[in-house]
Amino acid sequence: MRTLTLEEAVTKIPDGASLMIGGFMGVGTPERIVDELVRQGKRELTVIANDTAAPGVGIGKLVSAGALRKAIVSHIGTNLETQQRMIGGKMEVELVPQGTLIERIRAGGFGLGGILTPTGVGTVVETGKQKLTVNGKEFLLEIALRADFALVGAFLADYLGNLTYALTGRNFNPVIATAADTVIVAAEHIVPVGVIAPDHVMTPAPLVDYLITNT
Amino acid sequence: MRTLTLEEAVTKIPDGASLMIGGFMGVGTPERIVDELVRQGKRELTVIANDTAAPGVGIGKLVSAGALRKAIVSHIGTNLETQQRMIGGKMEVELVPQGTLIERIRAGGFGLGGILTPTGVGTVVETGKQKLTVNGKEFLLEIALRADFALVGAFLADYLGNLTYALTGRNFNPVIATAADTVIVAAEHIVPVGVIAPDHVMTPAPLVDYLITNT
Amino acid sequence: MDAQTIIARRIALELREGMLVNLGIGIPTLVANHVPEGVRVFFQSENGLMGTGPAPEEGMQHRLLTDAGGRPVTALPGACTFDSAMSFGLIRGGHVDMTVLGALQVDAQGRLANWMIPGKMVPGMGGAMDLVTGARRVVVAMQHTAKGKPKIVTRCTLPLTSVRPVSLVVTEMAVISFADGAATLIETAPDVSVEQVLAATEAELRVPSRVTQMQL
Amino acid sequence: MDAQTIIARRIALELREGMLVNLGIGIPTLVANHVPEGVRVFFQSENGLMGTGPAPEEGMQHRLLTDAGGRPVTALPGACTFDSAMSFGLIRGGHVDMTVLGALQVDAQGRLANWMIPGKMVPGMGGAMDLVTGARRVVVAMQHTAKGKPKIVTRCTLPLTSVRPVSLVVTEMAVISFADGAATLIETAPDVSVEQVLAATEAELRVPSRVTQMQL
Repeated sequence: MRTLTLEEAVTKIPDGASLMIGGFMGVGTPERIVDELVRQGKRELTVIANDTAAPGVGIGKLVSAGALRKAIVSHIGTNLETQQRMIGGKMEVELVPQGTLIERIRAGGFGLGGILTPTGVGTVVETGKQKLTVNGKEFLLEIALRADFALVGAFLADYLGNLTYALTGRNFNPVIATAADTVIVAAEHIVPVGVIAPDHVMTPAPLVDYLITNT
Repeated sequence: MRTLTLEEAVTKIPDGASLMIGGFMGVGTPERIVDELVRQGKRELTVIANDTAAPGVGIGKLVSAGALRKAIVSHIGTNLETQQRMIGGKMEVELVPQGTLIERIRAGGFGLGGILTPTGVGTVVETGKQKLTVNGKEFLLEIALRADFALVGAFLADYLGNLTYALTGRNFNPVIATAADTVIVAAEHIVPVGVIAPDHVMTPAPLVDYLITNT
Repeated sequence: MDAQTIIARRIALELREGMLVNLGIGIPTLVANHVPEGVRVFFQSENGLMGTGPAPEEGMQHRLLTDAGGRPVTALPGACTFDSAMSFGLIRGGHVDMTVLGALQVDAQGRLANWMIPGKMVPGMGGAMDLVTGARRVVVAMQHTAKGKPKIVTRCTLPLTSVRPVSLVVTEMAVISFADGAATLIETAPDVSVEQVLAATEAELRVPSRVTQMQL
Repeated sequence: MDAQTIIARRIALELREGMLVNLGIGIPTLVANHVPEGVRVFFQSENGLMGTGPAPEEGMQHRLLTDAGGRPVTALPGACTFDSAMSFGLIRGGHVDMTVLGALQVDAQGRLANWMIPGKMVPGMGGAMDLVTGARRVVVAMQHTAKGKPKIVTRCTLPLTSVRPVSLVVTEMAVISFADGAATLIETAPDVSVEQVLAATEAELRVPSRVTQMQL
């Protein structure tokens, strides 16, 4: 793991990259990283996340900035701008059931090819997917999902990269931290090694590539 | 959730039941429950666990007592008695790679039909299993596993049933707590509600059916 | 009593001691205000919280303690938090005893459509498909009609949320059960007749010899 | 220097700053005693610990802090624990940079057999199949021969652990790389000749023009 300034870390993300971003309606999203992506004028990004939050909040800022080519999310109902851009053909949106999305990301991070879920069977979600029957019950095969970068919003980080999340800020964060080639973390507090008890670590240090300095 | 005495809880387990038991080489195994299963003379049990520990330790005691019809485990190398009983035809042993075993249990607890893993492809483990190709890579379809009972060894429990595990005592415990019809917990300490911080709970209370009293 | 209160109060009567319950956004949220005295339930919020309490007092909000709609909540003693994989493991794995959701349409077999109106409104399914597929009981909370048109229809014209039928539909007019596979009118609201319910419903309803009145 | 020390010291030279490393039971465990000065690696133990430290002093053991063999260990500052699903997610998902395991046989293509001898010994695969399939680099630590018979064979007669070839085999006689798909002799131990290695090896080995001596 290396520590970098916010600007240095975001500079590593090229236009066109795929990004997994933590957060649920903006809660737990690494807001500083989002702001810097907008400031650096990134373009053609693919975002994989729970939702696109709302205009002015979290991933909503990337939508408004026109930084996204595509969003793979479970919900856009709270961001009218995403819906308008989608309908206007300015942005592609792939809707995935929330439980399926998080399992696909976990599969990508955990070396699994995919998972069988009953969610979506018999609905438009099954279009183009393989159906398998296990013990007489039908399941969809949903395949693993990975990204170039994971942008993780943590509560505590130590200088090795061990992370914890607070309350409902956890959501997608620990899962995306397993499923990207490069993991970039913004933490509310950076603490000395040993401050986080071993049993309380939610993301083990070796998963983290870059920790953004708090200055 | 209800609290029960050790004897009452174990009385609920009939001969022939399938049991998932936490622990890794006996570490984290609810030893008291194992002892009571032996004392009550249970027979024809199927155990799903990481290993059969060693004679006199954890699940090893069930092996020695002749309580098991079958063990679905990843490793029996540390228990010569299991190997002898298996070779002698007194006990069936199904060996499953450790990472596959824990994912199959998780799938059972999380409502998934199964998972695709690269582990075992091209080995004897693939015998009789469906192989699927995802993005040009071969995977085995490993199907979900559930049990009648999960016997969980926790460190702290509160009176609602929220659980934590300590250090390497965690292992299979939180995963099996999701995958059985009835979840029975023995905890080293039972603490008042609110003592375990929300972010530190590893098994949410509603998963637990019975908590064994510490008397 | 207004329509929303009738619906929320009636659904609250379905709560049982120790249940794990997920409430959707909108009318379902109101159910939490009517939990019967002496019954303790756990409310789960799919963003990763179990043991959700009432809205915090002014000045006591925390931006990392919210419901699935992003609104500040409190956490009761014994609450716990978890990541989204665990949250949906609880949902899909049948650990959530009951979920209460809104609906755009419910068909004669109890199948629900609640996540999009093609060409018009595409909010996305969020967690709804997992909830309807995985929760032990699915209860729909909705107004009986929309702009005078029945929402309980013979066949959904909108995309389905799940092929799994819901257990119960509660409106301001009636309670309809799908427990045995067919839509059955089991209760009417005070001052609402069976005939009025039938007139406001497109799907064919089975009407038992005795239809009771909602006990609110 | 005895055989085990030669193997462990040579493998330790493969360690790089910041690596996440899983050590199997037996000779692999000894690698931890030879980490080069100034290099910090994380040792992962598949039973759910990262940041494993040396054996505890007498009286400082804790029965819930053990390695995968159930022996007491310590946890270094910055250590963390996790459940078995996470442990094997790290392994299968390619997050473990290097795993060191024992072997019964390795074939000419680098395929490993290390989990059973049919009819004789059936310990089970434990985590070995996941480790060999998922870790970024797989290093085998073993004696070159067993009872005078080569363990590096043309074709494994024992059941395979994985079809994925290992990266490196280190014995008390030689270092053999499978980096480019074929067994290549890259180093010999002090006082061991290329001819001696070839004589003790059944599989055909590629011998480059220059074979260096292990730097221990």
